[in-house]
Amino acid sequence: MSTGFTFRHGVHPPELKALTEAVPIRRMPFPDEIVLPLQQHTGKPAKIIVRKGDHVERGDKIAAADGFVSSPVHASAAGTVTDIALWPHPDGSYAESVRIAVEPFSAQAARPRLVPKWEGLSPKEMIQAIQDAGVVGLGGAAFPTHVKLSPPKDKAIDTVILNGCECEPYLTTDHRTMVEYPERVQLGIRIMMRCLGVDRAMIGIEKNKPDAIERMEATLPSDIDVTVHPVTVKYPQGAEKMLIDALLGRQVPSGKLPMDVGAVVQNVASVATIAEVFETGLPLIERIVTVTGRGINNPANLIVPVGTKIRDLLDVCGGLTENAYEIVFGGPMMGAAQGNLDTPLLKGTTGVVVLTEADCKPKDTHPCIRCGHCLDACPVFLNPQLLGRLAMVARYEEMETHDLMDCMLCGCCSYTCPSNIPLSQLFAIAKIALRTHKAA
Amino acid sequence: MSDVQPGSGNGGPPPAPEPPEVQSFRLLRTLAVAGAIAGFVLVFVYEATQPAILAYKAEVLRQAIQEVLKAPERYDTLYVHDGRLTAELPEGVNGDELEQIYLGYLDQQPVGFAIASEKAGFQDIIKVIYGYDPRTNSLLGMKVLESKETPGLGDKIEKDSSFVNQFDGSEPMLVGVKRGRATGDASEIDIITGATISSRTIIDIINLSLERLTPLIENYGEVANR
Amino acid sequence: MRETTPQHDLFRGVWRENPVLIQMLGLCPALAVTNTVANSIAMGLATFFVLCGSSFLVSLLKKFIPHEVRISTYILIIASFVTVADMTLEATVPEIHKALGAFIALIVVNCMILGRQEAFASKRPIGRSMLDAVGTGVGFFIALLMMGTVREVIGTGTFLTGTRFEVHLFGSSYEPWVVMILPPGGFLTLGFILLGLNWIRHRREQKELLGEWPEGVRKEKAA
Amino acid sequence: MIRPRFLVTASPHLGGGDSTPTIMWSVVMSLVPVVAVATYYFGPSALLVIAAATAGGVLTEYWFGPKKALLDGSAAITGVLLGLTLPPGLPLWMAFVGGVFGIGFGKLVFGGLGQNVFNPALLGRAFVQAAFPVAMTTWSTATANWWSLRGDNFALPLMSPEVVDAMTGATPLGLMKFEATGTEASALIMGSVGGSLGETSGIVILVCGAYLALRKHLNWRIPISIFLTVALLAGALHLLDAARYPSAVFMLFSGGLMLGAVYMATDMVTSPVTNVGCWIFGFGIGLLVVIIRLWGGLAEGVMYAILLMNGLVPFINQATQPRLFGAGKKQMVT
Amino acid sequence: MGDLMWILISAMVVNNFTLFYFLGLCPFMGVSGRVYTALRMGAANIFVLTITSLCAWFLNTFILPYAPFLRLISFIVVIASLVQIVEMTIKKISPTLFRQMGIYLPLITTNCAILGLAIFQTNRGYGFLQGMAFAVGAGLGLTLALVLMASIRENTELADIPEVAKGTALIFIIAGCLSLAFMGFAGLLSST
Ligand SMILES: Cc1cc2nc3c(=O)[nH]c(=O)nc-3n(C[C@H](O)[C@H](O)[C@H](O)COP(=O)(O)O)c2cc1C
Ligand SMILES: Cc1cc2nc3c(=O)[nH]c(=O)nc-3n(C[C@H](O)[C@H](O)[C@H](O)COP(=O)(O)O)c2cc1C
Ligand SMILES: Cc1cc2nc3c(=O)[nH]c(=O)nc-3n(C[C@H](O)[C@H](O)[C@H](O)COP(=O)(O)O)c2cc1C
Ligand SMILES: Cc1cc2nc3c(=O)[nH]c(=O)nc-3n(C[C@H](O)[C@H](O)[C@H](O)CO)c2cc1C
Ligand code: SF4
Ligand code: SF4
Ligand code: SF4
Ligand code: SF4
Ligand code: FES
Repeated sequence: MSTGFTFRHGVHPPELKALTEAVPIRRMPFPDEIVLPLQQHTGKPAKIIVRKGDHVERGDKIAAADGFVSSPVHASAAGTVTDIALWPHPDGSYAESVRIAVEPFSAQAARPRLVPKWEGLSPKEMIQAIQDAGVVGLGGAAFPTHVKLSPPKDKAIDTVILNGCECEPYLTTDHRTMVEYPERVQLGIRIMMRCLGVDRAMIGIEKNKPDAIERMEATLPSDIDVTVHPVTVKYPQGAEKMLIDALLGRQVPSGKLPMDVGAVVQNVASVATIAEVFETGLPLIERIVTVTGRGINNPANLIVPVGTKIRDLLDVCGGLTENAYEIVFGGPMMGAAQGNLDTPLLKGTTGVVVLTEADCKPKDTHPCIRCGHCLDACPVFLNPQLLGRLAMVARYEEMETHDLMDCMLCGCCSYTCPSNIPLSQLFAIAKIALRTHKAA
Repeated sequence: MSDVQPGSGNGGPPPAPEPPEVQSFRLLRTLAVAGAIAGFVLVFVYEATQPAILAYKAEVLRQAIQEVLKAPERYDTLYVHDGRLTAELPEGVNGDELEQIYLGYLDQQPVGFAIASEKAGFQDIIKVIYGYDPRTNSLLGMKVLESKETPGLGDKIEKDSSFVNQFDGSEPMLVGVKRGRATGDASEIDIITGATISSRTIIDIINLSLERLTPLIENYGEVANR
Repeated sequence: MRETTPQHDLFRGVWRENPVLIQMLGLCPALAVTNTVANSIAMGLATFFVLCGSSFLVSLLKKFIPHEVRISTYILIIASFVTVADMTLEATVPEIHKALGAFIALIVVNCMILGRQEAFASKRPIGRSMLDAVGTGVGFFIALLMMGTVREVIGTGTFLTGTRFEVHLFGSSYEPWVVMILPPGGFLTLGFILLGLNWIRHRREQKELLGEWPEGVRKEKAA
Repeated sequence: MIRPRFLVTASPHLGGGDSTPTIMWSVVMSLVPVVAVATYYFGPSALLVIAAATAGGVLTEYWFGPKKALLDGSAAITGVLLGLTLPPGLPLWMAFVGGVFGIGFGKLVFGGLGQNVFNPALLGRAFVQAAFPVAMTTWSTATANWWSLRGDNFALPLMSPEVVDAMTGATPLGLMKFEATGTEASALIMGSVGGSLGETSGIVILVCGAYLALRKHLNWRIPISIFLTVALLAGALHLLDAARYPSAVFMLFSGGLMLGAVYMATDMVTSPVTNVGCWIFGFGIGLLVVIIRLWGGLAEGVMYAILLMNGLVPFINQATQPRLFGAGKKQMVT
Repeated sequence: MGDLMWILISAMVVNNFTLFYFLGLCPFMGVSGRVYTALRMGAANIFVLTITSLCAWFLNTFILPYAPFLRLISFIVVIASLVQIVEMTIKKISPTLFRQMGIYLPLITTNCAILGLAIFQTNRGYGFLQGMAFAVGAGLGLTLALVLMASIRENTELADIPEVAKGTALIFIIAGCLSLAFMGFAGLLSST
């Protein structure tokens, strides 16, 4: 029953995008060291193919895809492999990573094309090229793009949806991409449509980005069916199930994928990247990152080599303020807090948000007062209140019968909870517990 | 259960895997024997206790009638049979199953009828007996036989003497009035504050049963006077 | 079956395995008729009589009762005793019989009594069965008395009201807590007593936990 | 290893809306006008009774509750609301007992804030009403002197109050039910009638409730569905037999309906979590109120109606689970 | 008709068997853990109570006037046997229904709610229809109490109950609260 372009439930966090939404994208200088974890995407980690001491050029493949749902990793700067060891990963663990000491005076210059030109390629060859270029979704989950572009034969895809909602507070990566590189996005759409053999594309953009809407509309190609759709400003408008509901009026059923309702959803930055790798001939080795928050001195939108450490990134942005309190990768609603400044940015890191104590959610929790706010917030219509109580007593199996697995961990419930119960965290733990239990 | 598991260990009966055909006979026999013995014992006890029980019941009734008819010398039991009151029942009619009212005598003169009746009150059924003199159309007294009304509130209908005593000499049909609203009419009964429903129930019981019985009583009066 | 001592048989039911407070048996009468102390005592005595009588008979006849029909036979025996108790009470203390109402008859289905027959009397010699019955009966009596005392004292401010020994505990202007002698008061009183027992047990367990360690150390030192 | 200098918590890192203590304290603040009206009509007795009930609740929470539980303000709400449901002349010790019972048996044994099934304030009142039915149905009338007490407030603990007959009156509902006497609508709405402390000004309660509803501190569906149910049922019956059944306005503004619907049925802990559930809950309360008032043995049924529906809430919650996204018709699985 | 209605309502809510007469507490404590179980137990109860009322009426009218001292014994024996027969019949005719309800039948054939109904009905001298109304009302009341209790207990399972209140203490306090709440029905349909 979604009327107009939105979905039911959800929350309205403060937007807080003013810090960077008008700041043009600029390129950050190469840091002294790059750290590239082998697990930067959803799927199997890549397999290492270099050794300690090897010299690598910018764009060289250092790890190869391990199977279909996997993605290769490329050196994002020229230099020497100094170590292959466990290193802090943004997910909080220590993960196998390649450390590269960046060559101090290298030009990091363009090299012969590593990715072929797209014009002459068949869809199959294009998808292969996209896989070889290590392209993954830049919207957050870093799902390998070539997988999404090769749906099984029996799924009839009729629409490509571009996700330009960027519903998370603070972030402006997609926004600036659409404002500054609209042609690249349009080219990406063309390539995707060709890969999928689809002749309709829709771009969903939240109404709080009028300049992006205008730029995208101004650059719409005339020969193919691409339309721009302003959507309501509401979190999580950018979640793919919600966006599909808003744009197509189709609801992806429990346990199904977008392709089951005939759609492929791709983030605008990912689409721009598809175009970019074919244009420049370089694989995915850098991305646009919003560095923002009141805890940072000079908020900015930066083109950052993948593998840059937080420390180096912050230096470029004038360092932390006195009252910097929490550093988050991604947006503040779903992003992961980082405790270690040596953690590298990954392909899927959309932003680095530095919060002050005043910004953060208060930490003291109270008992659940059954206010029902969380039920009114949950976009997938779960009962977080019940799930939360079940989680507290570790009744995970019962949570599963109450559709825990449909929870997308968007955090709307925790956000509204007056008692500050870490509901989505409890659900994340429960999901992991169930998954490990099943695997065992 | 405590520390003892049925059928386990050394003390208990063996888990008897006997064939069932033999069982069903033993089963019946045992039950029959047990039932017969039980019945025998019970008849014995019944015979021994019944006089006392009946005597007590009669005594309770007698006292109640004494109270509501202001100590008559004796009383007759009248039965409502065939739409009229009668003291003698035809053969084969069991009086215990009929509605009974009592006619009291003092100095060989009838003093009034004692009538028991009941109705649902605040909690549960309230049973009342009251004395009624048809000649003066006035009540002689009222007594609650049975009630489960709230202690402290509803049970004032039996324990609050100022409420109970009002019925002496009151003239039906009765009308309940709030305290302080009384006009002095003999048909008025002051309602107990906080127990309006229980008080009204008593009034209703009396009014309803009189409405029903007055024709019979008048009839009987004619018969008796004749 | 674990062998038990006679003392154990006798005292077990009184407190440690109290039928009402611990085993949750015979709850209905424990709640329904305990609004005054006098009723509680009468009910306790009647149940005691039925329990002892039927335990005696069951234990005596256990050899003759076929296993398959034992429950029916027990109920028959119990029902006979209850009828006897019912009629006797009605003949001797009619007021109390009236106050207890149907609950005298309902002793028949008091699962505590049937439970003792099934668990004990049908397997043990008469002496032991009687000890057990007496213990359990006393335990039931104690539980009823506790309930009755709490409810009557708070509910009317008296003790043993309706008898010759009636005592007014708080003077005449005591405001009775009517709720205590109403049905909710029964549930709440039992809940409250159980709460108290839990609390005592809890305290004791905690003390034991605390007490254990230093004692162990002491023993070690002694050795 | 580098020791983290930064906070590392799970997402979301922002929080929206008011916290639980904020909600609770703002409900307490919103009760100030209601208490003021009660004091206006009933003099110092009103403040004394409310204070005694609050003291009973708050001290119990302090003695037996978790540390710092008082800070969340819920015990204060319970106390004040309990006080508002009591007659002005009630002995203070009885009000105190109500507070102790409400918090002790209505809340703490269930595990404290958020875990209880029955509304603690109403449970406290139900207990006091069942324990001291006479005192709880002794309604005082207005006195000439505002400063004089409206009953034997200072009766000694455990002792019966002395009832001065001249000072007792009846509530509009009592008058309607037991004496077939109506009450002016204007008197009802302005609140110049006998009854419990919080039964006086429907208008003030409505305004405070609207404020709370706007701040999302209560679910507006509950009071609205109660009002609708009572108004429609009472209105229909009134049309059928105006002599026997009072009008809808009378039903809405008499007794504790306003206070109950706005402040007590809406206690989020003891009302359903789902919006559909809230409609059912409100409908049930309205229905029971009408049944008890018109056909029951008691003049007022709001308290029992809410308590009974409280008992049904877990069941309503189970029966009205939200329907999972994508489980509807709007799907196209190819 | 009004009389029958009053008997039914009174047995159901005003003088609820469980919450006011304390009858059938065993199943109330034992089978009130899950709403689903409680519902089926309630249905079984209504069924057995109806049969009981029938038996009691039959015995009271035709047998017991001649042997009043056999009242208790005959109630028990006749009710238990009839339930047994019906149970076997159901088992034959509809195994599904038996699975839904049958397993509860033996649990309640000799419980005090059943015998209590028979005795109350006798003491109050109810006729056949009155007895039926009484039985159905009592059964509905038991079901209501069971379901309420079960849903509340399911709810409290997820709550942080203090150590001392865990278990039966809390169940009785909840029952007390329910009993308090049911006091609101007092006097329903009775007069004025
Ligand atoms: C709660 C939630 C909010 C999301 N919001 C956005 C968003 O605003 N923009 C976006 O591009 N993707 C968002 N996503 C991710 C999308 O669901 C989807 O994965 C993505 O658009 C796919 O594109 P990609 O593979 O190119 O990243 C969100 C996901 C979740 C679970
Ligand atoms: C196991 C798995 C298989 C998937 N297979 C497909 C697929 O075949 N086609 C597709 O379009 N997306 C596929 N997805 C991608 C998801 O639809 C989704 O885009 C991805 O999880 C990222 O979404 P998010 O950013 O909203 O979390 C798959 C995801 C997972 C976890
Ligand atoms: C716990 C409790 C017990 C009550 N018990 C009775 C009762 O036994 N009899 C009765 O008529 N009213 C009883 N009532 C009903 C009220 O007292 C009712 O308001 C009263 O009958 C109205 O009388 P009034 O008009 O004098 O206030 C009881 C009320 C409560 C709350
Ligand atoms: C809108 C609202 C209404 C409330 N109403 C009550 C109430 O009627 N009674 C009460 O004891 N507590 C009330 N509370 C406070 C709190 O929720 C209550 O004490 C909990 O039931 C305790 O767990 C209310 C709180 C809010 C926010
Ligand atoms: S949650 Fe953040 S990363 Fe995910 S889609 Fe929204 S803005 Fe993008
Ligand atoms: S985190 Fe899960 S439960 Fe919470 S709102 Fe999002 S989808 Fe619903
Ligand atoms: S929002 Fe929080 S407090 Fe409210 S119901 Fe959900 S979990 Fe409970
Ligand atoms: S059988 Fe009856 S007496 Fe025994 S506990 Fe159960 S319900 Fe109570
Ligand atoms: S306590 Fe409410 S969700 Fe955990």
